[in-house]
Amino acid sequence: MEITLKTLIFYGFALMTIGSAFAVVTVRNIVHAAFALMVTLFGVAGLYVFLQADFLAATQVIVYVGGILVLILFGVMMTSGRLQMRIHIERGQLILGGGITLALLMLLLTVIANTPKWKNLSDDGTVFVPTTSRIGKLILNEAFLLPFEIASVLLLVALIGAALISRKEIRD
Amino acid sequence: MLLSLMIFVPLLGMVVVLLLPRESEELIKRVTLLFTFIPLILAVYLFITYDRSTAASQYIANITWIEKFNINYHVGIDGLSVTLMLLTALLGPICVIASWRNIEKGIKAYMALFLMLETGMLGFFAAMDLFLFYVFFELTLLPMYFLIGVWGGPRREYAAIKFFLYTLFGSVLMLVAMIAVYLASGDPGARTFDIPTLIALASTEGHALNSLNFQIWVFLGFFIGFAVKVPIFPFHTWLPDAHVEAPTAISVILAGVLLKMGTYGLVRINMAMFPLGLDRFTNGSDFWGYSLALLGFINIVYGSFCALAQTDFKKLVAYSSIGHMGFVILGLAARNDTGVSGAILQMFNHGVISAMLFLLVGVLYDRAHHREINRFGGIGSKMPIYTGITTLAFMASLGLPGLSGFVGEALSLLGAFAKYKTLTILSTIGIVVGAAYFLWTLQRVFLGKLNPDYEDIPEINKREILTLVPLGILTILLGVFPHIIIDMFSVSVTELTNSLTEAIGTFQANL
Amino acid sequence: MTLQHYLVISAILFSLGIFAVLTRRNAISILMGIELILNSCNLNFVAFSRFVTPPENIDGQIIAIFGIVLAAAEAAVFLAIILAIYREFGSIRPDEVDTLKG
Amino acid sequence: MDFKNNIESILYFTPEILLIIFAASVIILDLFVKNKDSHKVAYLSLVGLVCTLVATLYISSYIADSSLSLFWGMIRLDKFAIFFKILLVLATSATILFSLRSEEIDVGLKGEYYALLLAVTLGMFLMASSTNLLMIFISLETVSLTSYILAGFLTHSPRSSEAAFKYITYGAVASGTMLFGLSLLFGMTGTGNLAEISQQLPEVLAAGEITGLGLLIAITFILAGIGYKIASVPFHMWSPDVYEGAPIPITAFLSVASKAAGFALFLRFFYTGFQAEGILQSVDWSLLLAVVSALTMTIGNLAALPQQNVKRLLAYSSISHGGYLLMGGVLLTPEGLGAILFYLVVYLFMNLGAFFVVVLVANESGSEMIESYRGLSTRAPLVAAAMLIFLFSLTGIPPFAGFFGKWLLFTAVIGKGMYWLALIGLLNSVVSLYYYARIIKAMYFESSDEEESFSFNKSTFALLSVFVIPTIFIGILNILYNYSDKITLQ
Amino acid sequence: MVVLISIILLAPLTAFAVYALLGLANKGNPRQDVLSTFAMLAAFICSILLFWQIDPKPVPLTIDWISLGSITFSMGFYLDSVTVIMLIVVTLVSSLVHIFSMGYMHGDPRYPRFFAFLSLFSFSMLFLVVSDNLLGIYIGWELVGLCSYLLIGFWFEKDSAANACKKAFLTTRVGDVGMFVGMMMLFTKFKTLSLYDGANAGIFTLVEGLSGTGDMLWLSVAGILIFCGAVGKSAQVPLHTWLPDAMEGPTPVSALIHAATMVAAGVYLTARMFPILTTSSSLVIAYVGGITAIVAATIAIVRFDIKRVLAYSTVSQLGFMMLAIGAGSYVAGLFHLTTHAFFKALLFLGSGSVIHAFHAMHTHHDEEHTDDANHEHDDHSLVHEHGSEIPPDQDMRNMGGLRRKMPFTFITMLIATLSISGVPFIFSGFWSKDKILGGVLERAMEWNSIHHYILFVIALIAAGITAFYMFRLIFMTFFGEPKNQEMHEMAHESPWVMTVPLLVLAFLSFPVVNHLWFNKDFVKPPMQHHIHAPEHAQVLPDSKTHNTEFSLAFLGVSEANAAEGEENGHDSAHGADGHHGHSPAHTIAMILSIIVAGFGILLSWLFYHKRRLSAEAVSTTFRPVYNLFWNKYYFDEFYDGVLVALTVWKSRLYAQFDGSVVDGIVNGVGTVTRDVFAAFTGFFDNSVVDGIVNRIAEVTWTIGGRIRRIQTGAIQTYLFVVIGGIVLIILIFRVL
Repeated sequence: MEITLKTLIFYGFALMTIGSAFAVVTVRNIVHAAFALMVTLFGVAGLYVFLQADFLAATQVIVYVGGILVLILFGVMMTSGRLQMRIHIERGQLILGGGITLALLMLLLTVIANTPKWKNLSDDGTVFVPTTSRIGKLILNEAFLLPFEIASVLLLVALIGAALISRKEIRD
Repeated sequence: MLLSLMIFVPLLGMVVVLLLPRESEELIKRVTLLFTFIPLILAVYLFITYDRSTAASQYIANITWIEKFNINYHVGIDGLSVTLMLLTALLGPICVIASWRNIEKGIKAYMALFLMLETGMLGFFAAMDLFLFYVFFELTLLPMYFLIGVWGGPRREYAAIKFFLYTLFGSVLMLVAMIAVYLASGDPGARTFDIPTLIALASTEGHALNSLNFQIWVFLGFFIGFAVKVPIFPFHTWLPDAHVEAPTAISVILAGVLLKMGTYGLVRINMAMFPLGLDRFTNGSDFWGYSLALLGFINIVYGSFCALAQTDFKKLVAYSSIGHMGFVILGLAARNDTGVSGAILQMFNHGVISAMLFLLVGVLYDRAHHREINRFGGIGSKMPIYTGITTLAFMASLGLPGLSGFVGEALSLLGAFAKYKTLTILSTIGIVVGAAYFLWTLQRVFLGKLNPDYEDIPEINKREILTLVPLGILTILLGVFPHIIIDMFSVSVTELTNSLTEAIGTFQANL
Repeated sequence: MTLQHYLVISAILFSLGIFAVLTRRNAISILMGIELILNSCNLNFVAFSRFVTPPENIDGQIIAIFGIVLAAAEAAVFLAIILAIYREFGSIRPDEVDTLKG
Repeated sequence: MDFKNNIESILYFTPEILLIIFAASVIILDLFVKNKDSHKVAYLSLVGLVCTLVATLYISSYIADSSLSLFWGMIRLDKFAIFFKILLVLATSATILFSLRSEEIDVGLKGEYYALLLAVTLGMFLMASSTNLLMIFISLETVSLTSYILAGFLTHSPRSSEAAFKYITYGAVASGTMLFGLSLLFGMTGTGNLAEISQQLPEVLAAGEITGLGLLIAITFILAGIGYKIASVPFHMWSPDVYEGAPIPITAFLSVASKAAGFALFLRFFYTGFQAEGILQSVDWSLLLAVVSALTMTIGNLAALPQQNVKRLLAYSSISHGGYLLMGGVLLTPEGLGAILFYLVVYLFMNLGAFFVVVLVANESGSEMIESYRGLSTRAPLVAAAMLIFLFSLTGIPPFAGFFGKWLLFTAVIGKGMYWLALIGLLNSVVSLYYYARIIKAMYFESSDEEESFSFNKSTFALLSVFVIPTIFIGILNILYNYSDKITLQ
Repeated sequence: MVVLISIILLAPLTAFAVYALLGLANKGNPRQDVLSTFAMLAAFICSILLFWQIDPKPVPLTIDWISLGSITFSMGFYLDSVTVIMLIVVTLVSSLVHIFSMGYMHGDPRYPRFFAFLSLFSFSMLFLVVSDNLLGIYIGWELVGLCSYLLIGFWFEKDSAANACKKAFLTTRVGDVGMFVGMMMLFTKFKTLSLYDGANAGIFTLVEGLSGTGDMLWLSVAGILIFCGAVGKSAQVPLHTWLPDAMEGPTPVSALIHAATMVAAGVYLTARMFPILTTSSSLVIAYVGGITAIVAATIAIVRFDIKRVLAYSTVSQLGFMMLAIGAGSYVAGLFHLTTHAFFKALLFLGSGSVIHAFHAMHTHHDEEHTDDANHEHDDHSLVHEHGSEIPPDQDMRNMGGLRRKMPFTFITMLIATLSISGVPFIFSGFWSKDKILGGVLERAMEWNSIHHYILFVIALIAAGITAFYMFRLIFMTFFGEPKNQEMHEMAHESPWVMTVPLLVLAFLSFPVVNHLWFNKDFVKPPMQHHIHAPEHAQVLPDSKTHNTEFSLAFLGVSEANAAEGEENGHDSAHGADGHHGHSPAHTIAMILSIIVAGFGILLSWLFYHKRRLSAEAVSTTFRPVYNLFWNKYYFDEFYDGVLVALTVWKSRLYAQFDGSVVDGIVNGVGTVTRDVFAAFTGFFDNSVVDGIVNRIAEVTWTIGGRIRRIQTGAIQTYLFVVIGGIVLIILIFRVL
């Protein structure tokens, strides 16, 4: 595989994603972690673009960065005083967790490397087709109507639930 | 129909009792007595009309129950079951009368549970469907647990849960074996729980059930289930505890009927259904071939010596039960007419005699409020009638000829001797030790100088005599005319032993 | 930029997420770890959609969209619960929320 | 595959739609109810459930023995789904009735509470009928999210909040893991439809395109999500804490409905996706499931032994019952399926019944500890008797239904020669007797310091009898056996 | 015949049943004594009537008792001459004892019960006698044991009585178990327990089939085991220790049960089983009898308790009978049984009369034993004989000179003593004892068997000793000066109800019925017992029997044999019994027995009447021998010791162990069992059986606790389990 700009950018995104994700799980300051997470989310959005998922990339940015991350930051602010910005970790837990995680990762990598079906699939040469309209059709008119509707119920439930649990706090 | 009536009348009685107001205790007792009396009348009717000349089961009712699994409500009686149903029905009213005064709290629940227990026991003996058999087997567990646990002595909770856990442990193994038998009984759709059918299949050449290996394992499964109930060493430790804690009437039922459920199961299932498995443990050719007889021997000797070492009157009687059930096992292990008949007779007789013994212990306990043998002494001069009846019961229990205990014991030993010479001779130690502990108890409790504490101990009263007299009469009657009972089952036993011999013979010929 | 590249990235993200969940003694950090996990899943779906399924089939992408929606909903509820915890226990350290045990 | 399109499917979707409508109506009605003590919303949701039940039954008679694939194969309507729907409606109705009696539920938040219950029922309906990976995940998440909220529903209760926190943390990780597994499965087959997956998997396996290890990882990950719903080892650890912290009706609901829905999912997933020959050979799934099952019941039972809190004890007991249920599924046989379905029905009645007694006792004594059951036999004889029946049924002692259920399960297992598993299961039921007996002991063998008896009204007893009667008669009467036999997965 | 036998059996049984039923209704029967006595007299009369009807070729009257498939146990009666003689003896002695008891037991608080028990005993004994099969015999056998138990323990307030009755029952039961095993052996071989041919062949016929087969050893063992029952019941060495203790019972009981009837049942059984006795089992029986005779006689020399002297005398005499049967003198044994029944009953009743005289109040059982009644350890069986332990009213050292005070008693007892001592010609005892001695000597000469010579010498010595100690008793009791004036003052002749039976029995101590035994037409020729040549007899011939002719013939069973018997058999030289007339052996035996009896009486006279010789001096000179006799050959100590040895490992408990602390045999067993077995059961049941169960429960519980501990409450622990679980599952199943 020759090194093109595209691959360079890909690796850049890849590194950005992994690196920032690594930061998310290692930095001791929660706000820093939140910002690192933002970078990760952007990185993933970038990867979506490489995968020709334009709509998805946009959604990722909007929902995650615009929504979830803000939510997280609010959460940080509401629950952490200055002193609690530091994330507690414990050495034993770290080692054990690292071990298990590594084992898991090795297993996953083994599978990825050894699954013939997933080998040597390159995305070169395919033409980009915008996906938004197809997604719209699929969701609203075809196979994915039901999940869509149920997801709306789910969101409603989440809404009510979050409000309900927060309302407890308000009434206190 | 008659049989079903007999089985479920107590259950109906339970419903009636539950509907009565809690306060009207006398009424509750009377109703219970009535509902335990009806099965007795029916049992007597069965006893009279039962056709002794055939081994086929009689009074059959066979109704489809759970169609999908070919489970039927199939009840019927052969000689063995009718004997034990008679025993159960007899002890029912006696226990109710024995409970008349000394159950202080919750008489309603007590009586209701007792009636439920009776249904379980009667149903168990009549069941001809393996599944039904198991259901009734377990059905006796619940009321017993409460009857010990609620109305028992100081350590009742421990005793009750011990009883329950032991029995449940045994019965789950039995359940596994039972399911295995069911599954092996045929192709899906043709499977059956019907005991006579299964017995026939198990002796059919080439059938899956007629495999030595299979039979050994299911034999063991059932055996452990029943062994806990009998109880056979080393599954016996629940028994002394349960007896010591249980109220008198419940001890009576426990020793009189519940233990027989184990031995009945051994005959009905283990012997009849698994001739090859039985042969493995009773062929007398190697260690395993002696194992069943060995267990019988251990039960006899161990139970007797343990009884000798007891100072608690009730515990002594409880251990004596273990010893006496050993004779049953030994007789069954002989698997010949004499031995098996002796064993079955011993079941019945032990039911009667141990019932007497426990009633007698109860009489004493009600007066003295303890059962320490060494703290009594000389009360024979204060309670002559009681002493007389006790002597009768003791003598019957230690196998005095002329009383019922002897015949069963002697036949068991005679039967067993034909097969296991040494073990049987060693088992006779139990006879001597049996005499020793009973006589020693007699001496310590009744003979010698009167313990001044019991200067005013009242003589046994009419109600108590009423419970004991029928049993005493039976003890003497069956000692003199044992054929009254033996005739009930001798044809069935002959049939059983013949088919056993045949099945084993056929199998070995094909090896 | 083969499928395996994406899969490896995804696997690493997943592992890091798990790592965070296991080791970070902070409820919000755990939430972040969960988000990493969900992201890795979405990435997988999209990658498979791109490489494994036929080009016109974008089921994987749509699954990923739903994944994002669910992640959002979950995050919302999670944070609400974290607030409740904070109010009751004065801490969002998971090891300090341990009155129910045994 | 013969898929119904969206329009055609709507009609068959009526029960779910009714649930949504009533959930919304409940919230709206709640706005207009001034009297906080009024039970109107509860009754409305009950009406909704009844309507749902009627609709379900109607559809059931309509489709008869056929089965339909709705919404382009997203969900499937068959006897199996309908069975679970009925079961779930019953469980939810019972939960609502419990909630009416429970004094835990905050009067101010009734509308939301009942709406959430209806919503979670909807999610469970879908869990029982999903045939698409996406649908599986969404329905699972719907149920999970709602459950988190319900578990944390109690105001002023740190325990409830803690339960919710643990539940959501655990649930999120488990469902995240599951989603990862689903994505791997998707990657291996290129489709989200279970039926297609079950066709594809043997082919790609046979062709060597995927490895057994890959499949194992994917399935194990997915098992994490399902396993956490049915609380099987090693995914069970949330449940004691959550059950203890959550309001009792919710605990009852989670232990029955949530578990049932989990089993619906499990069965459909494994029965439709993993029946093919090739897959069974790649990894010994039966052994895996058998080990999980054995561990689940053993650990559940052993951990229940020392418990003092009845709710927690029942939580562990329900873990072990998950193990028993799983036992029926290990061999993926039709007998096993029938046994599981039968046992679920039995379990529904006996476990809900037991929890109802816990509600009643908690109301009267304000405690969930075993001590508060002392002397119950004299203070409330009927309630104690009912509890007794439930506990014996849970132990599996005839003639109560629990025995028949267990019997079917063991028959299924022994039928395939897994004697060891049956033995473990049976020995476990002996162990379980020990801790159930502790409650019985408290109720019957011990006496309370307080003598005054509990007063319960007639409707309480009526409700109690709704659970007692089936617990006694389901096994004895020859009704359900034939029915559960006809329920098959397609 | 059936009617008569029914009356004989049912009359006493009815008497008992009436008592039992009234007792149950809590109403005593004041006239139980009359009822029982009349029942007994009726039985006696019926026995006499039966005597005239006896069938020369009896056939058992049987019914099927139990039918089990192919096997039938029958019950029935076999009435031949021997049976009838036994019936008469039993009913007669029993009737007399009943009458005697009306005086002796008068005023006892449990007076009716005594008669009821006597009736029950009589029934059991009669049943035993008439049974035609081993099962029936065994039933009667155990029932008489029960009655013996009840009657020995009649004054159960006395600890010594309570101990003695238990000891009696248990000791005999040890023998009974042997008998039962023997029965099992016979049953296993023959599939029947009937002795005589009824509908099916009985054992005595079937046993012929064994002749010459390798089963002879087996048959010997079975015979010896059956004999074990007799050893127990007839108090033969080594199970004789219970009989002296049984004297704790009322004296009429001792007379009836422990002298005349029950103890003789063992002899009767052995005689009945004669056809199955092989040479070697016969020899065992003979030796047991001989040893018993001499051992008991020597012990009797040194007793002071009047009843115990008689008890040991009984043991000794029973030994004679066994010896006779063992030596093949079947009729001699049974003959001695009858004569002994009368004179020994007489002696006991006489002693009862003496005791009664000394203690008219009948309250001795309440008084004398209060002093050292020891509740802590049930220790009584050992020390009865030591000085003060003898009830004063039974201690011969307190007596003397009674012949003037109690003339009837004196004369009747003297007659009995002369009879038992073997004073020639006019006393029955002489004849019967002579038959035994003669029979043994004859056997010895005939076979030239050293064993039988030895046995003859033993028997002869024992006979001499018998004369010695019996006269010692007479001299100490009735002659000389009163030793205890106070008690002597109180003494008086007994009332007529007591003396009349004495007189009747005294009459029977003369040879009035002897001819019955020697009437060949009446008593069938006994066994044509073709016992082997002596060399076989000496070396356990059974091992060689397969090549030795061995045949058995039967009493009145086999027509051929009966016919042979009437012609004096084909082998009359071997005819073992005296009805052949006096052979040289008999003559020698008679002369010798007269000599030893005279010598014994003379010595006794010198020691105890003329005081020419000092018993004290002799006993001092022969201290060890005296001690041996005094301590009854240490049998009780031996039993205690053996059992105690088992407990030596528990020496901490028994640090102060001392031979006399330990109980009699039963209490020994009891103590050992209580301590050892209580410890063992405690250990086993609690530690092993329950222990395993508890251990499992404990482990289960612990695991439960461990699992609980994993449930830390920290959510991340749970997550570790989840992820770790996933990894583990994958790894494990990848390895698999």
